[in-house]
Amino acid sequence: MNDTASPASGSPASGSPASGSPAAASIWRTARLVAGKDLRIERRSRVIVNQVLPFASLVMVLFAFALDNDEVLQRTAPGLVWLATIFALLVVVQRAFAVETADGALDALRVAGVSPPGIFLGKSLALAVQLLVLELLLIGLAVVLYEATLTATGAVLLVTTLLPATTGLAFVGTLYGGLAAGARGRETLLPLLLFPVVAPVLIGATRATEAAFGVGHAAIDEGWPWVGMLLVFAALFGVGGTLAFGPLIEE
Amino acid sequence: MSERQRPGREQPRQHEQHEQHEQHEQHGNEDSAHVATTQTPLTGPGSAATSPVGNGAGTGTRFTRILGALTLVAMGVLALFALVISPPDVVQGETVRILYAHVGTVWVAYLAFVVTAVSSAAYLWKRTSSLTWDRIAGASAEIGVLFMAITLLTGSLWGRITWGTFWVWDARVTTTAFLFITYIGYLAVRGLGGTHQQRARRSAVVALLAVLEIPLVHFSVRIWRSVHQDASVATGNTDVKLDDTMLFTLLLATVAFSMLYVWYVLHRQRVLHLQDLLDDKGLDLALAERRSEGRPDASAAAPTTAASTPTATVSAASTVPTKDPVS
Amino acid sequence: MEPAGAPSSSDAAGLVVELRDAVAVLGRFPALAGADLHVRRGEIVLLRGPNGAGKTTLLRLCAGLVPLERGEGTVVGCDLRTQRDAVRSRVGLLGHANGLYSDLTVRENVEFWGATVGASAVEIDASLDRMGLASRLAGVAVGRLSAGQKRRTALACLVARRAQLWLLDEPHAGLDATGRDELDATLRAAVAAGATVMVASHELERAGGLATRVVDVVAGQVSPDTGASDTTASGGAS
Amino acid sequence: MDHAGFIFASYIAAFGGSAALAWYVVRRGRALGRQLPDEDKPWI
Repeated sequence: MNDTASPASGSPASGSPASGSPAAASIWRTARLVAGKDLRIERRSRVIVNQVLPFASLVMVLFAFALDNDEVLQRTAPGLVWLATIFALLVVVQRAFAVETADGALDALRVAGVSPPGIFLGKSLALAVQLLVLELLLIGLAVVLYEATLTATGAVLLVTTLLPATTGLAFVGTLYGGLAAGARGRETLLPLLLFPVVAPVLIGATRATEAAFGVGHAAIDEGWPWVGMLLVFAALFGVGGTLAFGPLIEE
Repeated sequence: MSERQRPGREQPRQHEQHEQHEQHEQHGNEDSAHVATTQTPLTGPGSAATSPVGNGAGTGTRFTRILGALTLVAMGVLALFALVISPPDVVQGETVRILYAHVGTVWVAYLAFVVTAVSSAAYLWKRTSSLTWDRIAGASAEIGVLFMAITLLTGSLWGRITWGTFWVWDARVTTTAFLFITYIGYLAVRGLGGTHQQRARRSAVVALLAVLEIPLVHFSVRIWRSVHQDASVATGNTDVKLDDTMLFTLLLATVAFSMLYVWYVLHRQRVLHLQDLLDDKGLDLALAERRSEGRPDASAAAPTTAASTPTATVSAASTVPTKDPVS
Repeated sequence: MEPAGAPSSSDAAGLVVELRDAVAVLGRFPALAGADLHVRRGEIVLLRGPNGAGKTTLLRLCAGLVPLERGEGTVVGCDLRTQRDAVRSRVGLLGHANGLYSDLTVRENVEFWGATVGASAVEIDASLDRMGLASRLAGVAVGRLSAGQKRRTALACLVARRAQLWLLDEPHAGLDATGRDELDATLRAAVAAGATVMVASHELERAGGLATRVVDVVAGQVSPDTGASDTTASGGAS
Repeated sequence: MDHAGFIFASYIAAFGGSAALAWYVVRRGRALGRQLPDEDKPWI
């Protein structure tokens, strides 16, 4: 009895908790908390591992059925990797917000005064980690199924491409996923909003990956400008999303 | 805006208004159009009977009527010049005529999206300022989407003749297509429901995010094409030697479509204003109904009593939140 | 906004909730049609009313989740129109939904919600203990719990939130006798520590014994019942 | 005239689309305007 009385008594006197001030430190604390929570949920439920990874792999196999030509597959391997990533992104984003809306947790987060920028960055971070795993698997599959080849310098370029591309995808995924989360017809609205926005990432990451795989006589050097563009994309939507997420999930 | 405070004055009349309003909500715009055709707008006797105060005036003013007439004239003259008077191009022949419609609409489409972005920013800048900015943004996006569709259609028809293909992966063409899809998404977000302020805030943010997106799309498509093939396909054999008549026609097309744009936005944002106002009045009626639920006579035997009460058209039992189409 | 300065001014009047002709809309349905309500510090107010009367919306309005369409409202000293963020961080809401992550354990859920307000490990333990979750259930995933156990977990999260105003929507639903006793004790302890409670419930016998005041919510409006135990309420405020 | 079909299709789309939109907005404005008194129309 006395144990609980003391925390309860602490609050009315202490006034607004740390979440009241939008200080950067508080936002980062929230982001880490939310990201840790999301990753822990994934570790427990294994929805991404058990369902989304097989789905994305299946897409890669289906591409092979559709194109039905080893040379074409090798030539288009980078694009197919990123196309499969973007299809999977849709599923992962929907999962990320289904977790929040299933039992009213998004409302609870809002009542808890958790800062929207913190939620945005946290969910983006968790999403990015999951996407990164997915992309590595898909690249492995491209090497195995599509005979994509990877040199050491190509691998450096590839890893450098993955980071900003994944971050950018995670930012826009979280942003529009949050917007669609509370809406009617969210399943159909999300791709309509999301796919036009991720087009630059598809283009940029595919070109950079082509350079890394050395397909179509692309030189490694041709990849680096695209990495720059991906960085710009990630930075713009990182900042834009941090500012916009609050108004978008507000009801 | 003051419309939030305004309703409540005309309680007795709202009953009928609400019913009409409900009809709109259920049957959509076609139905309201039916109503409109049955009577003349300005002096309709039926409207006077329905609403003693309103004379049924629409969204036109002297200015928009003059502008509308001028637009009609300009369009007529444009058709004459574009299809008859202006000469065929030396290189392209008659095909150049398509370009007048194409350039006129693409100019307006891009103008519309700039206006949408600016009005959205204006709405967000002073939050308390006005829903008018939101309505202008919405009206502008609507006509922008239509003109973008016309642009893409005329452009691909022209391309089929000139380049032998309906579509080229040129940066401008691709950006235009993305803009088109993005603003279809914007209009979908506008239709998500909620209060007027919610709609305005959400759609304004989405419009500003589109401003982030479009340059990135344009930039990435441009370097994509420049790396992998000649960008010249879009500009190679399209040299147009414009004589004075052709230049005038081009200018005329731009002016005529811009006039149409201004006329449309003026009308449409007034329509949206009326729609919002009717929603608010619907809320007044719903409030009155809701309050009447609580009166002793109504609460005793809710369904039957409420139905016979003049102000309550919907029975208390049916007004649970889930019944509402928007909730 | 001045979240720091605002509450003290309302503390002078002792008013935690102050609604004047408040209208809140769900879609286009006015769930609250002009509610007037004054709640003083230290009260436990029971909201009573039939289904669809607006109790839930009233609680969500006070939590800053539903916007105030018309009228005026102040909660824990913060304006419901302009300071909703400040309101939210000071109230705790237990709605129909529990707001739990079903893949996480009971302890992890309470830790997460506690951490959003910076609660310490000791406070988390105390919250779990308070709702009888400290021992066997703490390590069980919420998805495996019964409805009543989930409700307990949600209450423990609320305890960890250390709110100034507790808003509870049918908190007794699904709880067994022990759970209800623990809930009542928790609420009394919270009030003793300076919090205020608003409870919406159909279980009048149970909640009525707990409440210092009963308020009827009918057709989106509030009619205060001055009978029941108004003296207790004013005593709690002074 | 070469490609007359394409040219006319372009102008039918441009003028027809514009006219349809204009027609729609005027009718909608009249239908809604009938339900509201003139004080609610600040442009009058």
